[in-house]
Amino acid sequence: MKEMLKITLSLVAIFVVAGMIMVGVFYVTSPVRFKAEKKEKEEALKKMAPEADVITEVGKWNIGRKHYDYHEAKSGRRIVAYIATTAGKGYSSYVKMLVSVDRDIRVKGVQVLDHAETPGLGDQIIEEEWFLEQFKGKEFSQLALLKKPTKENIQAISGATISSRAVTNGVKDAVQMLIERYGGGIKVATHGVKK
Amino acid sequence: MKKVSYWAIFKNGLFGENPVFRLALSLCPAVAVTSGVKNGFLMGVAVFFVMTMVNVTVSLIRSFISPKVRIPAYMFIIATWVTVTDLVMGAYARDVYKEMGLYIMLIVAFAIVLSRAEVFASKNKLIPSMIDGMGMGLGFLLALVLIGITREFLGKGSLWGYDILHTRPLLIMVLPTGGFFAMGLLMGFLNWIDRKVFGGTGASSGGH
Amino acid sequence: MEVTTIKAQATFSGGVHPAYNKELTAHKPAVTAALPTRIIIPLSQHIGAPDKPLVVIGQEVKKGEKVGEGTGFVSAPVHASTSGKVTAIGNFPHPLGMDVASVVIESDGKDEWVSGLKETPDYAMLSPDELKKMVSEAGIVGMGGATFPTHVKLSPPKEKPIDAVVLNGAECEPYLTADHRIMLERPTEIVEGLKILMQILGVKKGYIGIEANKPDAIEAMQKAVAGSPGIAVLPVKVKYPQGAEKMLIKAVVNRTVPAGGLPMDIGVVVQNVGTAEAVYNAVRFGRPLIERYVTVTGRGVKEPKNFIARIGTPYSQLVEEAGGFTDSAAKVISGGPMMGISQYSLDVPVIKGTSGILVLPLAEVSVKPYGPCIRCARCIDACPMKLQPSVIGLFIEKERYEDAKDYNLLDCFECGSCTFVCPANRPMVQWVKKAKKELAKKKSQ
Amino acid sequence: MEGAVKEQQQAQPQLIVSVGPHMRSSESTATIMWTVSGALMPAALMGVYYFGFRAVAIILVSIVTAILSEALTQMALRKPVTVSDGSAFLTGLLIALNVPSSVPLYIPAVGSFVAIVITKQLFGGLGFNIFNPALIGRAFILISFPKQMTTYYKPVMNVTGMDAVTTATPLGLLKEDGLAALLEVFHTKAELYQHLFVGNRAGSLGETSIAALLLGAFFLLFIKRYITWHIPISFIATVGLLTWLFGGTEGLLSGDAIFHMLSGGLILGAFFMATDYVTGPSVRSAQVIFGICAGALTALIRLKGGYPEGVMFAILLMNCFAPLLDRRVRSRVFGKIAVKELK
Amino acid sequence: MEGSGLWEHVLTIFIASALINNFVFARYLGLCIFFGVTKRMETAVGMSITFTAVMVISSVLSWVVYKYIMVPYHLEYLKIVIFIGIVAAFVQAADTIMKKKTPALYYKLGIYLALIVTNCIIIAVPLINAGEEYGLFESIALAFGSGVGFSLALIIMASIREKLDLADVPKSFQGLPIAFVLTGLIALAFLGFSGMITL
Ligand SMILES: Cc1cc2nc3c(=O)[nH]c(=O)nc-3n(C[C@H](O)[C@H](O)[C@H](O)COP(=O)(O)O)c2cc1C
Ligand SMILES: Cc1cc2nc3c(=O)[nH]c(=O)nc-3n(C[C@H](O)[C@H](O)[C@H](O)COP(=O)(O)O)c2cc1C
Ligand SMILES: Cc1cc2nc3c(=O)[nH]c(=O)nc-3n(C[C@H](O)[C@H](O)[C@H](O)COP(=O)(O)O)c2cc1C
Ligand SMILES: Cc1cc2nc3c(=O)[nH]c(=O)nc-3n(C[C@H](O)[C@H](O)[C@H](O)CO)c2cc1C
Ligand code: SF4
Ligand code: SF4
Ligand code: SF4
Ligand code: SF4
Ligand code: FES
Repeated sequence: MKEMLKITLSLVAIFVVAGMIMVGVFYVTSPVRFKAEKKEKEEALKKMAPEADVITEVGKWNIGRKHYDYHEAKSGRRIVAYIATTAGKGYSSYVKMLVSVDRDIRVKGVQVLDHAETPGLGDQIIEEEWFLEQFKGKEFSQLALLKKPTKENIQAISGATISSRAVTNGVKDAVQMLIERYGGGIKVATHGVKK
Repeated sequence: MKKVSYWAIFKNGLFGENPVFRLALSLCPAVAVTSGVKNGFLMGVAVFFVMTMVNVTVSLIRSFISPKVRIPAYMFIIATWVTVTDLVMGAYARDVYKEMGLYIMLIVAFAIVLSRAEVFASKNKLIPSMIDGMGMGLGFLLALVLIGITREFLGKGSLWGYDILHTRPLLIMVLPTGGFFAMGLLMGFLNWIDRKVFGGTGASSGGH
Repeated sequence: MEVTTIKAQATFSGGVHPAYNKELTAHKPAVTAALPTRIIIPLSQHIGAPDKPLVVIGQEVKKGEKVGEGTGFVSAPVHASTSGKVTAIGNFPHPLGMDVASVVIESDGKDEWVSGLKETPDYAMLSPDELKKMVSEAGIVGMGGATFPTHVKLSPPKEKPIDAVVLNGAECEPYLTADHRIMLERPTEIVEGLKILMQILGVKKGYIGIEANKPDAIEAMQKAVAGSPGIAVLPVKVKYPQGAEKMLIKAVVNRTVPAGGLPMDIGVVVQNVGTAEAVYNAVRFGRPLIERYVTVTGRGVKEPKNFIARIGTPYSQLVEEAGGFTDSAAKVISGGPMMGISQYSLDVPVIKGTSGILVLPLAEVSVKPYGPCIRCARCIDACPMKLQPSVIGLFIEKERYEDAKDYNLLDCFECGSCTFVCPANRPMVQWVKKAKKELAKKKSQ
Repeated sequence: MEGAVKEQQQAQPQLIVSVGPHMRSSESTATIMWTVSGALMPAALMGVYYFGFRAVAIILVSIVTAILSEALTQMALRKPVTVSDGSAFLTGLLIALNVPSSVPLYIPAVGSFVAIVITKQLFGGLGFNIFNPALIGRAFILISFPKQMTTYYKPVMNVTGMDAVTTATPLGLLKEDGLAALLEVFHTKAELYQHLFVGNRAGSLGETSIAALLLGAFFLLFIKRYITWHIPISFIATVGLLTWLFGGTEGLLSGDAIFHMLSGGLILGAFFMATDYVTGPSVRSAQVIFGICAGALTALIRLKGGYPEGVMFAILLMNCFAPLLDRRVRSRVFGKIAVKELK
Repeated sequence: MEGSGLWEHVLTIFIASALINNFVFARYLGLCIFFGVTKRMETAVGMSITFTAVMVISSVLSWVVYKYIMVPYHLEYLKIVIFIGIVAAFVQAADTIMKKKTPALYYKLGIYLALIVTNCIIIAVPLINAGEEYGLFESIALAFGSGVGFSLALIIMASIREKLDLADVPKSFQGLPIAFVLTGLIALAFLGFSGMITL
């Protein structure tokens, strides 16, 4: 009996001390982590519209069952960009991205947030800088992936066509959504564009 | 117990009973996080920390805990230190954590940690236990760095993220396949050195 | 009779097609070998316990006199094959390899038969037991090579009723033509022998299976069986080991001997054609088994020939009578090239199971080393027992006999087809023999 | 008389004693390997015809590297050097036939090295490797040098021709851009099949000319009988069946089985690589299972996978399962069933 | 529509975790056990059964605890301690119950139970479920798929290693090194499944 009591007590003591350590560490680290996460997100957004001084989330949108959001970037009172999170189906993962467009809904920039494409193959969408660079200034109708050199449209990375398509499709979906919300008079010409 | 020098205890973890190459325990991270040196190193640091702290804690409370419940108690202690590591890395080492957070958490299940607590720390005083934990942790770290160097250099032509070759000689080395190759070839190579140079048995005891 | 040509393709699955080389001797009538001066009669010429000698050194013996007698049921007596004086009893070389207790008789040149041999022209009136006794007394053993005492085969247990006797005239071993010649030269005796066998076993059906490459023998046997009810001659496909009894039964009566079982399990007894002839001689004339057909052949002898040779005749004499060695002679094999046993010297005597003496020239002796198994599956296709010799070989190579047994090692009857076809030259048969020994050793421990 | 016998004994030559059988068939490992290599020669020659001098260089480099790797590893391991058995030659040749004509020469060399050293010698050498060395070599270089390994040239049909134009393989076209794009290049189905059959299309060196491959396969199947129908036919038939069932865009049964059977490395793989004795099961019934599964995997990868061609991975995956098949499917021992029935 | 989407997702998760993201060949989990028990086929089969069962049940338990206790009370940061506790408690309970109720089964599989707690894949399943915020059926699909995939890996590996026993592997590579290279080759073959499913 005494033995049992001793065992229980010792275990409880360990639980209490260990629990205290964990709780203590959690209280120290969780604000740090929270802030870091927030800052990461803000920085990512900021990169999409460096001239803006406030970026605010204004809504949500869906691709399939997944939810994404979009933001307005303002410099002073003036909207300088719309930024949307989006994703495209790639080789082995969904490629998650941020897409920013200017007031004419031309692409300002694309940033890949997260993906699990094959290192060396699919991850060239990040490593090959020209690939994301070529989206700049494109309007919706130009967002078509081609497997040959092109200035007009988007050129696929050879050996990573599928990942390239993931990016293109993700961007296209986001731009289309933004056109629907902000585009006013811009026509969404879907015919003749390969998806 | 015969007096063994601290250095001998320390060295044992590094070479004689290297957790990865010799005891063949905790192999998953040895492959999973070693596509780059940096990740391997940080994983090694995490394990080093956990092992040292676990050994210290277990050694401190060893007289106080009943042998009947020692395994659950050790598990709990390990889980505690892993949680601490996880929280700390989650807050201060964000980019690495994103890539290998899962494996940091999995330290809790590494047989090497529990087995050192059980085999060594539960029977030894504070200082030797700490040294054993450090030796083992460092042995683990060294192994991971070694594998990381091999894979990152061959796979990406870089080390610690710094591009050296400006080409990627053997992409496959950063994929799972390449990780297994690197492990197998390194292990075989080390066995060969052990047999030829040190006249050892050159055998890895395999598995759990 | 109901012999159909379709049956000519009857066979089993598996097997191999080595070059037969029978043309060396097939057309040559058997000649009676000269009377040797010295005859060696091994006391062990059959499967089972060795005989104990019935004579002492210095004793005079007559042709056909019993000189050794069996000690158990599975045994057979041995007889003097000429008249003369016993000059030695001791260990002498034997074609199966080791030295074996033997009786040596110095011939007196008279070649006198022992008195009291009983002729029985009306043998058809005798009872099975009386006939069996005569077969047993005559020392008849399987002459197809296995040398299993024939009277034992003729005494199946009650619960295994026999309904067919198959005579084995396949002679699938390359080079050998002894059975071929005996079928050409003594067809009636063979058929009479078969009838005696059928009478002993009380069966109505008899078959004679002959490989289709011996049309003359098939014809001769067909003539001999004409008018004998219940007996048929069946041509079977030319393929080694068509003559192995399980394969012959499959081809002739289309029954499958269970693995690990015997022909009698499915109601069949198989005997070699030579055995049948010996049975006839024993019953009709009371003569014991003292001579047999022997083919001396191969490109290592000058004049390949068929002989009728006395048991106990030294190989050296037969080789001499066949013109002697050619310059390139390199290997002497007792039996055929597939299952025969190579000999250290020519001092060994012809025994009851000696169907041939094959002398190969150097060019035909394979001395290639063996390599790793490339898993080509040729051996699996070739194995008449449908074993996996490749796997069995790999296990035995690593001395894992139990695993080899698990792959049915014990069903292997060592025909050598697997080794014959193996491109990597792997000595499966040798390994199988070794493994069987090791397993037996382990079992007896 | 006694003396005469003695004399005669002395005249006897030294007899060779060995265990039987004393006759052996004339086949050897070397004849088989060299003959299979020979059977690949028509395909190799067509490769040279279509892709020019580069093809010769690639073939030479692959073979020489394979043979050197084998010899050097065997020396290092202090084993007898057995390159004359032709298996390393064959592996090297197969690697060459499995790469596009545009690859830099070090790539097939790496492939040969990996094939021989890591896949074969490390596992104990000829007869013991688990995986098809040539295919592991190819998979390894495909993953390591994806760009070079997926850049195909149009045939030039001129041995010294160098000014090649890159293009997609027919399977790649179908996968990436659909049937319409394929027909844009080849005009009609009949013309497409014809090009596939003679080999005038983009692809690896040795896989394009179905006619040349079938010639070699016919030789091995019916003349030499070195391979049997079990694996290749079940393999190809399964691919045909499944692509016909599921390969179309207009529902079931609308797929183009002929196209799938003639394109990619299917014919090369099914007749020359899936049939590798060492890395497949050896019992015939297991070989049929092997072929069907490999066919199903090929169809699955081609139709659903991220990669247009499936033969290589299908065979490698089935190599994984071959030991399991060997373990489960054994030959039916003569008379074994009868025993059960008796009991 | 939503419903069928869910089942499709469940099936996708199952196939992905069994083949494409196979724990051993693509995610590098469970390697110690993988190398440890594949020397013989019997142990590999025993381990496969035990593992799959424990994985499915403990992931359900963990899911319940996570969803109804940890999330409401914001205790997610304790997931390591809690999950390992659940697994350990469940294994202990299974051990005791099996010993009592089905001694025959316990005799066969009991030894493997003891190995399970210090194995990273058992704990990885609930951690992944929590990280991906999977629902109950998705969690089960992941656990079962992973179990099936792991079993497949164990059985293939055991059959190959049995065959490898007969081979003349260079001395320094015997045992674990060659097993690693072999796993690498199998992983290379399994890349054939890659790209089939996007999660
Ligand atoms: C193991 C493996 C991994 C691959 N990973 C990717 C990938 O991450 N992204 C990608 O776009 N293609 C990947 N591919 C290649 C695709 O399957 C496909 O061949 C390629 O995208 C086609 O591009 P191309 O038409 O430009 O050659 C991979 C192929 C293999 C065999
Ligand atoms: C591979 C092999 C081939 C055989 N070939 C023959 C043959 O051609 N003729 C023959 O009479 N016995 C042959 N035998 C022996 C038979 O299996 C069987 O023992 C014999 O026919 C029985 O008759 P016996 O007792 O009269 O010799 C062969 C045995 C084996 C193992
Ligand atoms: C192109 C070519 C090259 C050959 N080179 C060799 C060789 O280097 N070594 C070799 O043993 N056989 C070689 N052969 C095969 C031989 O002609 C022969 O078939 C083989 O060596 C069989 O020998 P064995 O059965 O006596 O072992 C080659 C065949 C061809 C078609
Ligand atoms: C019919 C046949 C097919 C073969 N196919 C291949 C092959 O696809 N790849 C290869 O490396 N070797 C092949 N070989 C050669 C040999 O079997 C191979 O190198 C062994 O796997 C090495 O142990 C083949 C051999 C034969 C007889
Ligand atoms: S080897 Fe053949 S002849 Fe000899 S005993 Fe066995 S089955 Fe009979
Ligand atoms: S093995 Fe010999 S004795 Fe038997 S049938 Fe064939 S040739 Fe005749
Ligand atoms: S014939 Fe020889 S090489 Fe072929 S599988 Fe049989 S043992 Fe192996
Ligand atoms: S020797 Fe044995 S294993 Fe070989 S073929 Fe004959 S019966 Fe089959
Ligand atoms: S570390 Fe994953 S099983 Fe050991």
